[in-house]
Amino acid sequence: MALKDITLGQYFPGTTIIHRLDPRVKIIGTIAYIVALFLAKWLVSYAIMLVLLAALIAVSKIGLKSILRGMKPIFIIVLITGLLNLFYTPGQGEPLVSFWVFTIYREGVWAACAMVLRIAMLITCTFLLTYTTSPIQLTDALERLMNPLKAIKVPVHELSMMMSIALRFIPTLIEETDKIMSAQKARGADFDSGNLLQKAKALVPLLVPLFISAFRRADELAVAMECRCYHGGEGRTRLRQLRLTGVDYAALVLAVALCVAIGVLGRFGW
Amino acid sequence: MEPIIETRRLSHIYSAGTPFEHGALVDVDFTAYRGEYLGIIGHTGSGKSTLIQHLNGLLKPTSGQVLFEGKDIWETKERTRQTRFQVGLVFQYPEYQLFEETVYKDISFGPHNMGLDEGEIDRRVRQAAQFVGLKEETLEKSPFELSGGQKRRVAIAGVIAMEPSVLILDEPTAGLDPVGVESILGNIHDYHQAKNATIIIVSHSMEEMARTVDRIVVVNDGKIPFSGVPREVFAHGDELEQMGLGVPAMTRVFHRLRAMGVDIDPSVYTIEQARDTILAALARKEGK
Amino acid sequence: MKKGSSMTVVRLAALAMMTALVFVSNYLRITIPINIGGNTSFTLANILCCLSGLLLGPIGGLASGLGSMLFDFTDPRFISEFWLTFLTKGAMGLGAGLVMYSAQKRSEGGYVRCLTGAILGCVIYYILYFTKSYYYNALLVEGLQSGPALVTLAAKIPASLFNGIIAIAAAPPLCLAIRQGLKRSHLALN
Amino acid sequence: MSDTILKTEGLRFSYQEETIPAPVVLDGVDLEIQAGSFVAVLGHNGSGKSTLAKHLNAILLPTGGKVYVDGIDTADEDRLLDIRRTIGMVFQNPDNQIVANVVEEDVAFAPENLGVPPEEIRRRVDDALKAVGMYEYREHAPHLLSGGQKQRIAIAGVIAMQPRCIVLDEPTAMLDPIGRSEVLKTIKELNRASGVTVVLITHHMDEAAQADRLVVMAKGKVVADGTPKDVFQRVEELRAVGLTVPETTQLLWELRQAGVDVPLDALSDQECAAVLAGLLNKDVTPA
Ligand SMILES: Nc1ncnc2c1ncn2[C@@H]1O[C@H](COP(=O)(O)OP(=O)(O)OP(=O)(O)O)[C@@H](O)[C@H]1O
Ligand SMILES: Nc1ncnc2c1ncn2[C@@H]1O[C@H](COP(=O)(O)OP(=O)(O)OP(=O)(O)O)[C@@H](O)[C@H]1O
Ligand SMILES: [Mg+2]
Ligand SMILES: [Mg+2]
Repeated sequence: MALKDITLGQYFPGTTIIHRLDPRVKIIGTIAYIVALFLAKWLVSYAIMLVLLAALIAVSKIGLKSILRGMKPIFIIVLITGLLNLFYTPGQGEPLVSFWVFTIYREGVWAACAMVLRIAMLITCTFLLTYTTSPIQLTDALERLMNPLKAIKVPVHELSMMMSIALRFIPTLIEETDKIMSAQKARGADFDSGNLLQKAKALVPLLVPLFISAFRRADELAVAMECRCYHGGEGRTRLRQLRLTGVDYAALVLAVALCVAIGVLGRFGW
Repeated sequence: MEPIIETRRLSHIYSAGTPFEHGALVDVDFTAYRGEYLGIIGHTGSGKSTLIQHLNGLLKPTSGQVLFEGKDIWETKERTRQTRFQVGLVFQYPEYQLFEETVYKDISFGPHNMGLDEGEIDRRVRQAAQFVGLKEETLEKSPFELSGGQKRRVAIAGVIAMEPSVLILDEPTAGLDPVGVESILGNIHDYHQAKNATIIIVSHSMEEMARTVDRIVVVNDGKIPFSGVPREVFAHGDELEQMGLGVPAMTRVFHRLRAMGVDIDPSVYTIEQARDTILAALARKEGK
Repeated sequence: MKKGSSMTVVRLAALAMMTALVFVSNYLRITIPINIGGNTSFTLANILCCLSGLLLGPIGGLASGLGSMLFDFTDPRFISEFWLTFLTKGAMGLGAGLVMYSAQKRSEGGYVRCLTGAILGCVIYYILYFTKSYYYNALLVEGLQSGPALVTLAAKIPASLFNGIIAIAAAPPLCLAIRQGLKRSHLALN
Repeated sequence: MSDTILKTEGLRFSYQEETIPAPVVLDGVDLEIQAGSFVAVLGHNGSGKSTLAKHLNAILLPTGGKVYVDGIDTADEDRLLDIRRTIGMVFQNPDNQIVANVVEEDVAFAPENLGVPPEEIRRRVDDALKAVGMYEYREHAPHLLSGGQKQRIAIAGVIAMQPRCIVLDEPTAMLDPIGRSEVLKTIKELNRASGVTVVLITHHMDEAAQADRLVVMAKGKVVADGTPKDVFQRVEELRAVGLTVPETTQLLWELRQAGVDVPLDALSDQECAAVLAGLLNKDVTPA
């Protein structure tokens, strides 16, 4: 296990307009796009969605190559989905092909294409989000989007604090895991062979020190936070304010318009 | 002298093939001789930890060879495993890796993995505990309720119990008070003497190095620029300074002394040497 | 934090660290050669989700949920369902944590209690997981008819069962060992 | 003259333990620290140094006796924030004090908690980062920095709170020599230039030697207190409580044991060399 090689997310720093968009807007935009995908009924809608996505990819300067690379792990799922839709979608007209227990209808072919395209677009649009937004920005945005929930007593501040501390310590704990594994290997521990029981047993020398060290860190961190006057979310100010610019508003309007448009097209069966 | 561990043109590249590629070791030829007490110094990130993790097969060389008793440790899987038992490695802050319910069980983890029988394990655990100065009654305690210094001893005992012929320690004295430092160094010395083991010790303290080791290997930017007995190594004062290392306090004082116009040999690095040199100089003056 | 606040800073930090551990555990994969279909691998993620509840109580569900959700953020395959992951994995930690509701049980609950918690967490999780897989993944996203959707579900049973059993077997003893270590190291989680 | 910023009176403390009676960790500590001074605290492992440090800003409350911060009793819960903002704390492990994912946001953590307006936070963060020489790194991720750099970020995080006193608990224990000297330089600069009171807990005699005043603890008690020159002359006493003296003093002491008449109060390399030069040249060139 080359734990140290893990990079947090696929984020690639950049300065394109997509990178600079407010992360809140990007999240809302992505959600809007996904909703629109599910509303899309027929060719016209799909064409609009595809063109829009292509334009966004072009603007964000993500190479097609990296998109395809991101698709690799889902290839099998997409394939199976396509086939299942192809064979199992019932149709009204004459079957196009019919052999053994399989029958393929026009509807099946259409459904298979639509579904494959839809999943591919779904993944691509979320890919666009992770590629242009760091996990830190994502959690930051999520915190602010959840802010209204404070009214119904959701501990938004605590949740976001937890997420940001977690992100801060993930690399540290990965390194720690690596170190503990090496240290136990130096004492002849074997994480790579053996049967189920032996593997489960090998977890003790790894997880016990890992947990104790993690909770020791928690303890020390809590003291350090209190020393720096942390007393909950009340009366806190922030160094960095997120501010919506004209571009952000435009993007928001665009996202909403997209949903509405695709919804309307759907009603007409387009 | 007969070499016990050697590396031949050893290179190690982290995250090869990614934008974060980093060559941590470059064509390193390192030798440790049987029975010697060796020190490794180098500034942070120079590649010391990377080097020592190759010596017992925890890291695989990107290129080059690691030989233990003349044979490549990566020859077969079994050989790698055996090398891990023969070359004991104590990591930095080893007390954070304890996990068992009792000190006894923790020390016996290594011997158990070696597949020894209970009687032999028991003998080794007790002997290892003795080497590091742990009392019998401590063996039944939980390792977690011991003091920091005691935990460190338990962790070192856990490696010593495998009775390795080479014992490597990465900064074994970090964070201990002076008495703790002396006693851990004493424990290591005892093991060295009793088993005629090869000791390799990594440290940031030049004074400690000067006092304890027979030979020093300097690591800088993934290479070994020079090595030798402390006297030879500390003669490279300026170069060491440039590597961010420096020389022992006594050497600094004696260089100052010389700069003040006193005619004295500045190749002094421990307090005993300093004292004897001064006393000898005084005696000479008196004799005149 | 203010007196009377239910969440102390230590608890917040412990939950955050647990969140990070759950995240990291998603990468820790152990492969086992077994008979049901060649090599099978299990992640430590489920074990850690259970442990989160068992060690920290019901609120541990926050850590298991958030940790798994953050992991989804790093992978475009999963990001669109992050909120579902938060709920399902969160419920797992919550379920496991319910049997450790009081602080006293958290520090003294024995093996049987831990086992009950782990089973409860896993049962709740897999019920939610299959519901989610059926309605969200199969019907909504993949647009399948209910027949084939059930087939995709059936295909997931062996691996799920396997992972569930491992979590149930591994979490309780680990919980006891970790808890004892923490207590001896003067680390209190409350 | 300068006023007192920290004061302990008969401070006693023991951790709540299941084993009764709980061992006494602090056993009647009386200390008074002047504002603007630089005090080093030495002591063997487990002597109670960290426990004492945690009393100085009400992380722990005394089981017996009193602790006053700038005249405020630390047991006074209503003034907790006042106490915390007066005394900044830096701990041993730099990793476990950094809260945020970006250097400047971490430095901003304390002012944010105090409700300082954003523009003012910006100014404080920039000033603090410049003071520790880490301004160029303000947008870096902390986990990629070296130990010494992380520790300086932790110090910046405390400076941004604008405390009058900083207590550092073995801030250099986990660092290499370069990291150590960077951190020590930062601390001294803070004390000299900004007049911040510094309490430095350390195991390194050479660091302690640079302070104005040295407090030695053993088994929960203060066993020596004075200027480094005075305290380090008490070689045998220090040895008895598990400590040593800087190598320079050690050498002079050894010479003295051998019957050579030298003073023990030469701490720096330069002073020591001067003493030795005097010794060796005296006989050659009688003045
Ligand atoms: N897993 C890794 N991936 C990438 N780079 C690494 C990895 N481990 C170490 N490095 C880099 O390799 C170099 C050598 O590291 P190494 O840990 O061997 O140094 P060191 O001499 O032991 O330092 P220290 O005194 O801090 O322990 C450093 O620049 C380090 O950043
Ligand atoms: N949370 C705790 N619960 C119980 N006992 C504790 C706790 N923390 C410390 N102790 C005990 O209190 C004593 C004093 O500890 P303290 O950490 O103050 O010593 P120290 O002088 O800082 O030592 P070091 O040089 O190792 O940092 C030790 O015996 C220690 O075991
Ligand atoms: Mg190292
Ligand atoms: Mg301490």
